[in-house]
Amino acid sequence: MNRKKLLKVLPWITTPGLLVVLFVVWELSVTALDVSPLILPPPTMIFENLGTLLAQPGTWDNVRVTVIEIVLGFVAGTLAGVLVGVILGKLPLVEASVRPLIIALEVVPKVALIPLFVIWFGFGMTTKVIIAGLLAFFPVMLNVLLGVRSVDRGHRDLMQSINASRWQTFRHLEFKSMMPHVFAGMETAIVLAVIGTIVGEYLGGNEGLGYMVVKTLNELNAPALFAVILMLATVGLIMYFIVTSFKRVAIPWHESVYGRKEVG
Amino acid sequence: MNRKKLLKVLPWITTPGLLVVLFVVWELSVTALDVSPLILPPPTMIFENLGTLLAQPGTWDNVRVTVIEIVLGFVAGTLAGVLVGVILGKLPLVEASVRPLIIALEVVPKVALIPLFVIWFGFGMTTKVIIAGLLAFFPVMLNVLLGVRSVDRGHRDLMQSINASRWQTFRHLEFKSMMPHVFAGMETAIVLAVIGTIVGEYLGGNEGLGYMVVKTLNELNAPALFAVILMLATVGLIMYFIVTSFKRVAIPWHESVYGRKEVG
Amino acid sequence: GTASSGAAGGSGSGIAPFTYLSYLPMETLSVAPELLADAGGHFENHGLQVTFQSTKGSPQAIQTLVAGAGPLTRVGAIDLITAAADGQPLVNVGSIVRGSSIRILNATVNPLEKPEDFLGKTIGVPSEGGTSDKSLSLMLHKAGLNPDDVARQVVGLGPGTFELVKRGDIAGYMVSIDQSIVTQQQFEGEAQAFDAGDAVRADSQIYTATQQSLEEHGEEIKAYMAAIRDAVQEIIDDESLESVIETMRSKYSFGSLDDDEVAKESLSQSRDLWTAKGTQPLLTTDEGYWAEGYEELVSAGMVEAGSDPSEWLDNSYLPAS
Amino acid sequence: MSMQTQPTVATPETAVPDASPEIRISGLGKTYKTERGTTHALSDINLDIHKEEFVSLIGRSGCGKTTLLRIMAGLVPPTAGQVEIGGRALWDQETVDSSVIRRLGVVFQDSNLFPWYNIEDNIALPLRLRGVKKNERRDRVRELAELVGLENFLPNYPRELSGGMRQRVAIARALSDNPELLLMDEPFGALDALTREKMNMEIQRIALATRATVVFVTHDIDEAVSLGDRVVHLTPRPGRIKDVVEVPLARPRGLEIKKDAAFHGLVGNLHTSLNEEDDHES
Amino acid sequence: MSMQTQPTVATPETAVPDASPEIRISGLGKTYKTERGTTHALSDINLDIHKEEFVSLIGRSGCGKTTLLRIMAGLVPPTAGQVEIGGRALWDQETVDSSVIRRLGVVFQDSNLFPWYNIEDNIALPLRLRGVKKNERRDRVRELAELVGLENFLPNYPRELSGGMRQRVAIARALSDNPELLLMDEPFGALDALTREKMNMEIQRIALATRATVVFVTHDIDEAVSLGDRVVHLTPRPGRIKDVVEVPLARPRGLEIKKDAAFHGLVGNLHTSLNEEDDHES
Ligand SMILES: Nc1ncnc2c1ncn2[C@@H]1O[C@H](COP(=O)(O)OP(=O)(O)OP(=O)(O)O)[C@@H](O)[C@H]1O
Ligand SMILES: Nc1ncnc2c1ncn2[C@@H]1O[C@H](COP(=O)(O)OP(=O)(O)OP(=O)(O)O)[C@@H](O)[C@H]1O
Ligand SMILES: Cc1ncc(C[n+]2csc(CCO)c2C)c(N)n1
Ligand SMILES: [Mg+2]
Ligand SMILES: [Mg+2]
Repeated sequence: MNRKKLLKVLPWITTPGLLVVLFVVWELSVTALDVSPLILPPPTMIFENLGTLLAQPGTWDNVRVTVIEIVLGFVAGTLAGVLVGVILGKLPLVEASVRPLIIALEVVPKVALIPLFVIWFGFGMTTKVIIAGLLAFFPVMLNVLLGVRSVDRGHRDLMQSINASRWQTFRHLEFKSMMPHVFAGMETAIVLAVIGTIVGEYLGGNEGLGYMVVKTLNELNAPALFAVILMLATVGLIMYFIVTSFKRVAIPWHESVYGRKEVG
Repeated sequence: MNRKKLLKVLPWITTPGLLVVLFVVWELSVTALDVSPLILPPPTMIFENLGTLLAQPGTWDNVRVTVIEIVLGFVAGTLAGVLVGVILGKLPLVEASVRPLIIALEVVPKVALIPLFVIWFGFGMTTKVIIAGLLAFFPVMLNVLLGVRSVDRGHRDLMQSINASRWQTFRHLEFKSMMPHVFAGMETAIVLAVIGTIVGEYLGGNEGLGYMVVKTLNELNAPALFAVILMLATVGLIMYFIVTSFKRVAIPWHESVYGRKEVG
Repeated sequence: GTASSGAAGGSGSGIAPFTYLSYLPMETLSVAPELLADAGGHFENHGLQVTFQSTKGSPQAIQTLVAGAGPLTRVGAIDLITAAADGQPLVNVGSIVRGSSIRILNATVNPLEKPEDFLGKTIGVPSEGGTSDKSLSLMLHKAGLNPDDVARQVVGLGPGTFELVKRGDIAGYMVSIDQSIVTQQQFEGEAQAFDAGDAVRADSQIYTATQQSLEEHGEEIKAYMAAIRDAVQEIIDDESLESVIETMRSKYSFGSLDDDEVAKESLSQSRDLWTAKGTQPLLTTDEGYWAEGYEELVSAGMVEAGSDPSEWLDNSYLPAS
Repeated sequence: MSMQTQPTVATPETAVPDASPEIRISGLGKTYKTERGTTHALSDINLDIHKEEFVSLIGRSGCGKTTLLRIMAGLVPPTAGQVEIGGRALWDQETVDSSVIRRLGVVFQDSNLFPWYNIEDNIALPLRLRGVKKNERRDRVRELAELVGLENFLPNYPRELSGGMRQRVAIARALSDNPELLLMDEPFGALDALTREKMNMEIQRIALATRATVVFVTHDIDEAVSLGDRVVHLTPRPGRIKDVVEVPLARPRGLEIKKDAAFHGLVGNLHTSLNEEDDHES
Repeated sequence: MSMQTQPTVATPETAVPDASPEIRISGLGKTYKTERGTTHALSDINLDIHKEEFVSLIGRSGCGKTTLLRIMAGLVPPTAGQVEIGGRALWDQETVDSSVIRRLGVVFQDSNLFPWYNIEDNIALPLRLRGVKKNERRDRVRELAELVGLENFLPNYPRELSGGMRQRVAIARALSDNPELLLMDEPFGALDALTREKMNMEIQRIALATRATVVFVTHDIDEAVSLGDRVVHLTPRPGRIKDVVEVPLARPRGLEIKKDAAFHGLVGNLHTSLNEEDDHES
């Protein structure tokens, strides 16, 4: 087997393998050290609970709610990030003026503001979508800003030399060359949208996987808690892969995409 | 005044200016619309509270605790990120095997695990340092991994042609050319370390600015809550600027640094 | 665990370190006995040097207790019985609050005054399935109503939460005594508090240890309970409350303590709860009440039948009175 | 250095103004202002270029060749003087007459192809921006691709082409809208010597076929002489025209001119002339 | 095409083996295996190079010039044959004899300077890795910088230098450890014609001054002939030696050889010979 092919196939073999090893070691050490399942339940117990949870239709409703919130928040945050990023990217003076404020906003723990959001936007999905969107916004915006700035000088000259209008320059050049940056931002954004949604559900409302975390915690049901965390990880992973697959479709011409393809 | 100089000086004028405008508009609209100070207190009230808080030595103890946790978590996460990133970067087969697990770990809302961390590592700084470190770890690690991979081929050839040992190649080439990537990761990492510390303090223990958020929330003291949030934003901003300034000292030769200098 | 074994401790001063796990932050008068025992030197008198550690809610308090992060905590009887019936090795070593220490804030224009008023409405709870949530269910059940007829909504508690009631998004929400007083002050004439009273036996607050912590730190736990008793007694003895408030302020500062009116009102309400309006000896758990509390939970379907609740009760760590 | 005679040397400013030049550059100057001071990139440039003429522009690095071409292409405004194309002024202060721009095709040193478009779409871009219909575009692109010998690569992406092929795409794109005037800035600088020679043949063929007027910047003396009807020699700081050398050989010219004595004479003279300049590297 | 006589043509394999060649390449072959199949980059290369000889290596893009040089530099293992340097075998399977490597200096097409070190540290790098003391290093670096005319730029960073200056730094670095053998892969490919000519003069001067044996890869025929004692012409797929042309002109050679008939004859012949090869593009 060729090394490059190996690199492509390997994850599909080793990931399950490593997971199995991890779970076996975990199970054995928890049993051997007699750790209370309240603190770290053995994987068998977690999977049992996962099975029970997945058999309940209510669980799937919660998954649905969480997924919808993540997706809406992610899409809203991304769109806003692109829009603001483009505008600030085009207006360096404005950008220089607001940059410290933007960093301050990014650094402020939005978690502390969730109670306020609940008051302003209610307990429903809106609040979680807004939190997810807010967290997703920043990486996209910062990347787009960078992207707009790093349009190739020669490409700009070309557009000018063929008398392109502002809109044409945006559509055929700036937008396209910004896309890889948008996707780089989106890869971080989806992770943050997941976190934002969960924290939002954690602190308000009564549906979603974040809510299930609180509920299982309050029931002192550690195995179920871990089962929910496992579900969260799965949802996050799927979201992440959807974004990266979408990238392959949207910007097949970019190095980060065709470079990989050639490996395969 | 020259445009480039303007771009450098502008933030120091407009940021305070914008803040003043923001606060004035905020103050006036809150007063005009008769918004309850419990929902959105006017800035004057917030600053009054900020003054009171800053006059108490206990506040400064909390600031100190938070800053120490952020710094330790950030440093630990960065070091671990560099180490793991270098190792995985050097071993593509291992990296391909563990990548899905890494993404899964990144996507798991670590916030949901904080109660467990508290059980495992206690209520003290350790837990917050670990959370901050864990959040800071990923962006650094992923960037370093990328950095190790993207060492210039020609530079590698050169080192080989002058008979450099593995360690010499690391010291004079790989380490140096990795640095800009490390800093790119660190800029994200410091923001995440701040968030991680605050969330950690929020959910366990009884010191730090995050704890002050809980306290003011529980006291139903909106102006003090906003004052604490303001302090958080300031701490975060200072941390961020320290990291970017450190970059200027550490990698003066890199484009992202000297490019800026030339602007000034 | 942080506490060293042996009551007398290793140091020459004879002061033993002790970690108390609090499910509430220490900035509430709900933990006034602890605050006074600390600020008033009662812990020191009993040879203890106490560190308070706050957790986020009672489940975490129980988790950390079981994990050995500290030998003692305080949770609702509801939490203790539920977890003990589930096999957790928890022991009640003293009742502090007898009756509901939770208030349900509601609007005077759309008041909640008796259990029937709750039907068909939505009530804000701090967390789904938490202590407050369960005590609300028990209260409704005890009144012969179906708890499912009252919807719950998790509400992040903050300064402006009462706006949600004013807007009609929720009919009321659950807070601690001092928070209810502060809010009634802030929303003068608009806000009022519903008190579930002492009808529900399981709606009480219990000092909780594990079998293991009792074995390893029995002496310190005894000392702790003695210090708490002295502190509570001091609060009861100080009719005007001015002196105890002064003492607490010497070391602590937070909204409800710093405000004379709020502090006095919430301490006097608490005082009634600690003594069950003078009907119960301090801290001693009445075995009959304890059994009743268990039966309430069983009948409400929150706990499986078939356990003997007296196994989870041990009054022997209390000071002889 | 060389003793060979110089066939024809026009004075820097064409003494008798041309009756109807396609391009008239008059009194052109350009000063860049930067942090470090002012650079006089061009000063008092006067030049008339006839229809269908092929003018090579030569000079040392930094002498202002690119600046001159960029001013002619409407990319940078001059600080003095004017460029008239087909009798119309190109510049009005900082703004450029876009009806004049439409008559130009520009080829840069880098091909500047868009990696997100395939070869067909890259060639068609100027037509697309002008609103030419899809069908019409397709036919024209095929025609152009045949002209540059890339008809089999239309669906490919730029990264799948070699440097020489990419540069040919850029030429096709520049030709797509039938420019009357082709401006080329070291279009073959990045190519190896052999590919470069081939491209020189092609550009001559294309220039003749499309009857375009060409201004061709290069720093390669051989290339300048083998392609141009005239070679304009710029000297740096400030960029001025030092020489305008006529090349009295018929176009197109094959590799055989490398053995022509007149060719070598011109090359030798230009060589000497260029080397006379001060060394610019510090 | 050209009718000029060819001064001297050695057979591809030197008929009478040299008594004590500095470099002996024998039966060298290299096959790359990739996803898309196998590339025979080099096949049966035999060549002896004398001490202090200057050998130019020429050929079309992809003919294996770089591969041959990389094998000689110890960067890529051959799949057949051997390279002996000063009588010692360079390769033992995939591993390289580092005592031989120590005798080499390599200059790449890119200068490959480290942007994080200033010019002084870049030049000193090979000495530093060998553990030479700081003081000693400083003196040697100054000497080298004077040799390449950059003594005033020691504290500068690479980005502050022009392309030609950077390439001179790379040469100084390659010379720092007194190599007996200098391997250069299109070192002046990125430079403009004039700078390039100057560099050609310098490299001749340096080669004579240091008495180094030089293997110099280029695709520029003029350059190959003006620099080399011999010009080795490789043909592609698989890379083989087609011709070894001796240049019977004394070194160093100035610009005046461009007027020498023998020079033009050699250039013309190589030209023809190179153009005979199949077109390789597309
Ligand atoms: N945008 C600019 N800002 C400031 N100075 C500039 C700018 N562009 C060019 N210059 C300066 O103007 C002079 C002429 O530059 P120009 O690019 O026209 O030279 P060139 O002849 O094309 O050189 P090369 O052969 O290296 O491409 C140089 O001294 C250069 O430094
Ligand atoms: N690492 C590699 N893997 C696979 N094939 C390679 C590799 N390096 C070179 N080749 C192939 O080997 C052949 C010779 O390449 P080489 O780089 O030696 O040519 P060259 O003569 O230096 O060309 P150029 O003048 O373009 O630099 C080419 O066909 C090339 O595609
Ligand atoms: C004395 C006492 N105080 C509070 C609660 C429960 N509770 C009501 S509101 C709230 C959230 C903020 O404190 C919590 C935890 C209780 N059961 N007993
Ligand atoms: Mg130029
Ligand atoms: Mg090569």
